[in-house]
Amino acid sequence: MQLSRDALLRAYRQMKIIREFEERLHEEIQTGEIAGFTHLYCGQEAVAVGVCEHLDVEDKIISTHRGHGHCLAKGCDVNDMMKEIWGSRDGLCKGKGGSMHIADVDVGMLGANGIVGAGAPIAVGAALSQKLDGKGKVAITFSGDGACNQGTTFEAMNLAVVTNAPCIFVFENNHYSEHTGVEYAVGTQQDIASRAEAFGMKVWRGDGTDFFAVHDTMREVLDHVRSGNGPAAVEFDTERFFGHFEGDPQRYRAKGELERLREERDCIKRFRESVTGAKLLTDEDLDKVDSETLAAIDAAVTAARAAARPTSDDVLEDVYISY
Amino acid sequence: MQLSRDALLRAYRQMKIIREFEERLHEEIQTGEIAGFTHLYCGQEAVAVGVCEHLDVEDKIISTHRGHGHCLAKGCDVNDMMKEIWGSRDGLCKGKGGSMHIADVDVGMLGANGIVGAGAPIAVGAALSQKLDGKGKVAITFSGDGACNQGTTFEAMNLAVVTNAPCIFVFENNHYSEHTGVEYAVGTQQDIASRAEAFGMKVWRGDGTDFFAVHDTMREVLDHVRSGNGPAAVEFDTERFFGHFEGDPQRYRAKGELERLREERDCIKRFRESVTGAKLLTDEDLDKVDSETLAAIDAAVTAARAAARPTSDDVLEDVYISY
Amino acid sequence: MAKMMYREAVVSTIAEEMERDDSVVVLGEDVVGGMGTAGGPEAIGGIWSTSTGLYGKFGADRVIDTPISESAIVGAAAGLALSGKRPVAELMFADFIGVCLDQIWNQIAKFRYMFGGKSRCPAVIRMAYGGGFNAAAQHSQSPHQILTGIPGLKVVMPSTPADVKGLLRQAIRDDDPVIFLEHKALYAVSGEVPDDPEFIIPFGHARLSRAGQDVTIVSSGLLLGFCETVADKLAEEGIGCDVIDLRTTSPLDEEVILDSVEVTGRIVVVDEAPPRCGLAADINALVAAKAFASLKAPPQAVTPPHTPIPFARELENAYLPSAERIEAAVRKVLDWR
Amino acid sequence: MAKMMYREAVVSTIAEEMERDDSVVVLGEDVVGGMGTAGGPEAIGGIWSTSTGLYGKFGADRVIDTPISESAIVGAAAGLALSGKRPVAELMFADFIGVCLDQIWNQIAKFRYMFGGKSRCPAVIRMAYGGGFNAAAQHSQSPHQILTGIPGLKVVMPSTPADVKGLLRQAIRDDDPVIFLEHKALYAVSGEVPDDPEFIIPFGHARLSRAGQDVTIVSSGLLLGFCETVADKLAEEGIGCDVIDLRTTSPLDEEVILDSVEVTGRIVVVDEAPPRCGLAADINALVAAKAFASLKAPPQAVTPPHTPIPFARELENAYLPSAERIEAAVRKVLDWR
Ligand SMILES: Cc1ncc(C[n+]2csc(CCOP(=O)(O)OP(=O)(O)O)c2C)c(N)n1
Ligand SMILES: Cc1ncc(C[n+]2csc(CCOP(=O)(O)OP(=O)(O)O)c2C)c(N)n1
Ligand SMILES: [Mg+2]
Ligand SMILES: [Mg+2]
Repeated sequence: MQLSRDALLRAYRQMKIIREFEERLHEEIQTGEIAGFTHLYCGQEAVAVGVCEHLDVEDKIISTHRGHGHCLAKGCDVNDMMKEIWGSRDGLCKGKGGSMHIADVDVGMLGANGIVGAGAPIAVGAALSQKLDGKGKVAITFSGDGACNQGTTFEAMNLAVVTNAPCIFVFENNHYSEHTGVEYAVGTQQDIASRAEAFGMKVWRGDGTDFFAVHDTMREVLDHVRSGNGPAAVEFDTERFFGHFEGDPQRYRAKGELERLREERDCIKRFRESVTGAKLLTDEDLDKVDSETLAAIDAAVTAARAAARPTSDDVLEDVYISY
Repeated sequence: MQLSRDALLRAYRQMKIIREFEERLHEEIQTGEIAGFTHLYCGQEAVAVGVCEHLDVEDKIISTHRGHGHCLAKGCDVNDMMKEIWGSRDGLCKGKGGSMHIADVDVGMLGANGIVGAGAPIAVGAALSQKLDGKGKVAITFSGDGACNQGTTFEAMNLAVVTNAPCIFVFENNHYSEHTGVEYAVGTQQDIASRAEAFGMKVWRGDGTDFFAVHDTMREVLDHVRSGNGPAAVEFDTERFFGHFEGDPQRYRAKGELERLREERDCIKRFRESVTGAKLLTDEDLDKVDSETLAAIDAAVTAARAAARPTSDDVLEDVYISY
Repeated sequence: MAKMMYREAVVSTIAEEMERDDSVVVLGEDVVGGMGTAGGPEAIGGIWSTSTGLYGKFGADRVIDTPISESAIVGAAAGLALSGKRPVAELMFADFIGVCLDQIWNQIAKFRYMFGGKSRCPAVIRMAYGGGFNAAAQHSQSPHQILTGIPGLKVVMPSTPADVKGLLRQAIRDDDPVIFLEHKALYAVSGEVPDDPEFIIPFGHARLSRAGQDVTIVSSGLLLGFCETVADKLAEEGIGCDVIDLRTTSPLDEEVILDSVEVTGRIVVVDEAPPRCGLAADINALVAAKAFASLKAPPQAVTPPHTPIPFARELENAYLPSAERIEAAVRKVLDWR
Repeated sequence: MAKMMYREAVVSTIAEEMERDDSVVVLGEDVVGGMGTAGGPEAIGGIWSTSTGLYGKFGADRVIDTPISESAIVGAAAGLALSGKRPVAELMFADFIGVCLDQIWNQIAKFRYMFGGKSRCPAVIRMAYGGGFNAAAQHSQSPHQILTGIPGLKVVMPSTPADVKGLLRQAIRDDDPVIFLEHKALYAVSGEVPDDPEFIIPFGHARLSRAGQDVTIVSSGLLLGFCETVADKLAEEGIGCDVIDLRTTSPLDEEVILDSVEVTGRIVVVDEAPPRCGLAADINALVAAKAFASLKAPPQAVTPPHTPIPFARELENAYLPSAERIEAAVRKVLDWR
């Protein structure tokens, strides 16, 4: 299905915001200003955006430790996220969550999650809630190729099938879990989708570096699930451009791998080539988005740096609603 | 492969011992003398025996809450088991474990287990130990159709494949997990083996009420695994003749189901018909085993009833080797 | 007032709250029972009969029978709760928190805090706990110390049918996650229960089940009854015991405990879990820190030993705190010096 | 004596024990690192560098890299141990006991007891714990209270490289299951370590790291250093502190603690976990029960508040016990009455 000019611009902007958000974080982290563990999503933008462009605020997603892309794609505010990563009390989670725990329930983003595999069962619950509400909404859980080996992920798939929950398991196979290759850790010859299929779901596969492949695939998946056919799974082949976390020396990569990936497997580059080649958008259109994006990220960083810091009293807040 | 007369007699005796052990327990439990939760294996004997007749004392097995059959088939002493179930301090586990926790590491029986699904990862560890020892020995975990939905079972299958562990996952599909049907709880249309296959193992299927089917299948499975080809899974279709636990009113069963199962799906009846039909053994041979078995069980119950009771001092023993 | 069993108080409260509020949803293993069998749904209920009839009344979307996948059950409860529902999830045995602790500890308990107070997770996780059935080491435990130690959870341990009613109603209506521990040896115990559909017992308010001036006994669940027996016996000798039923271990009613100890100067905490890092130590340390000047004798604990739970009748009997052991501890603090 | 980092003490001890005893086997996520990648095995080690070089020396059968499946990791350790091996399993973060507690709590810890003393399960489960890295609520916890509360486990919390050496050697040779908690903020700390290949620190023997007559301070792990700082400062004022490094929380060295309190009459327990049902309460209740007559002031605890661990620097700093808070607590018990 042909996307409108607006939709294309929007998709590009979304991917670009994620990219620049993270490229900037990668720089800022070197300065030591940002605390904690940060896992960058850079390179996988087409998946988050290709999925979330189909969703509205009532659809729900759950993310992982590598959550910035999903959060931004689902509509979390850039400035509030940046402040959160900076640990400000004005951050999206008041500085309590940080990079690994960004959530915004109001936009249907039920949380990044530091525990690998924890999101999948939570998504089934969100999907069961959607089923109860009967509005054709879904819940989507993003999992890595590593997370697909965690027992919770398997249990969630079976429970979703048994309860016919409108849940979608999006597996982002970026070929690595930390420093381990998917060929080693996933016993069944790298194929995650077939394993999901054996749980009784319809599955799809796609090239996660091709926005249009993701977007088209997800249209089918969502049609299937929104129509009450129960859960589905999809595996996207994708690439991460940085280390597992910031600070990872990445000695597990092949020589020149990162350069090759940036050259051949960059979803944003491919998008640009594709839309300009097909004359759907011009380089000028896209350059404009680029500079707007850079300015927005710049403003977000400036705001984050200046934002209010939490105080020791804040530690005790928000444990309970009443106690 | 044709079994010798001795082997046939032994197999029959093993099945019969399990059957009578449990039929007797079923009676004794009514009197209130036996404490705790007891899950009877009656009906599934051909699986435990068809598997364990291939094993020696160095091969290891792990069992479930429904463990009596596996324990007896692997060589646990009948008298010591009966005493254990009676809670005697002379029991196999000094009265500390009871029906759900019978173990005898010396005969390669690493424990019945009250936690559904807990055995599978433990079996992978035992299999890794076998691999290290390099003697072609295996570890086998028995799981029910309910246990196959527990995350641990899935994780164990993947880990076994990844580490090429000589581990065999025997799924006993008796169609029920407690009061729930396998058609409901296993999302993928009752088929457990296909799900195991998707983890990257070779799988087998067999009629678990036919001793010879089990025994022949297991010969293949064991040849495969002992030769270093990594783990395997096998699903046996079988039947339980009693309730989930003693006291279960079994209202989930179809009318006449139990009678039909005892008539058509009794592995011991089928064994007898088959071996007498083929003139491999006579009814006389088998009757002799029957009466010996009954006498042995009778003696075991008498001994258990008379056996020493534990004292309060025993509570503190055997927590640690040293503390 | 109506007379009903502890288990009936559970199921009737859930039914009433489901009636009242569409967002209440039940899930767990065999909570319907008979799914996928010839007998059909509700051929038989869960093993504790604490969900009997719910499926018939509220249907499959609100009474969800699950596979044996506790992490998925609790995780699904988390997702339902984050989505605005009020899930009441059942773990058949409290011992099974071992296979799903992450969803309780690192997810449900922490969402609100990690997300900066911008979410709510009103999930109730019910579970049957405790000994007395010779169910051995993996089916008899009282893991409330693990749960009480987790910030973000509220932990409830009712000892009577009336308390089940008032506390479970509060649990379901509460906006925070609640662990609801039901003692399996109490399920068949009967008692008077208020009819008022708004009868609620707020959390953090202990109940003084016996009043006296000489010694404070603190307990909950099944053992509370043993403490009452001891108190009644000692009353005949003219010894007065305050018997405090905690009702909730988190929040803890520090005030009632400290007020009592200020008068009695003596405390015995009776708990069903092994001693190390347990609730008895928690309360005794509290008393030592905050009622130090009032204490006339060392605070005592009556708990099982630091061992797993054994199977045989004689062994389990020796393992669990008994009225005799409670009485001995009370006499010990009374006789001190 | 050799100077080495805490993390080096971990890996060198494992290597020495693997050399000495063929039955020692290592398993965990990324303990090899680089499996299935272009870089190949050991392209990069585990994230704590606590298994570096082991694969090269001992090969794939004894250094087993696993998928992200903690239940399977601990379960496999259980199976290896029941089969006569001595597995040393690594959980990357102690917070991950949430996804595998059953295998620790209901399996490994209970086998010997449930099986009537007829089995042994010499498994070591190593894990990195503790705060200080702004790793937030799911990667900073100190769950030793959960583990210490489990009968059947031994629980170790070394605070120096030398203690890592002596205690880890004991852990690997021990015939019971051992939880070995390594504080992530100590990994890069250096110290002198005895060369003696038989240097062993037996379990249940606390270390008196400072001696004094006025107050007893009990701690372990990272916070021990804060306690020493406070003790050194107070020493200048003529106030003497016994600083007790527990080394193992199970078994607990009751004797050293009680002996000290008998002299000082005052105790402050400093612990990194939230307060409810925690180790600080455990020890203070012990002291209140068994050294009651010696106590001159209420036993104090310095712990984080009853909240999850927050992310931002300011918040985590306020959350964790600091030298200032420890000093204040010590002065409080000294000034009491
Ligand atoms: C239960 C659990 N185990 C281990 C970890 C440590 N860990 C964090 S991310 C990660 C790798 C995840 O790999 P994958 O699922 O492929 O996601 P990716 O990092 O590639 O996005 C690991 C092992 C964790 N956070 N939680
Ligand atoms: C983790 C866990 N969840 C639930 C239970 C309660 N339970 C005991 S047996 C059982 C059913 C098991 O079914 P299946 O695996 O098919 O074995 P079967 O009883 O048919 O032999 C359940 C739910 C348990 N013991 N452990
Ligand atoms: Mg990955
Ligand atoms: Mg079954």
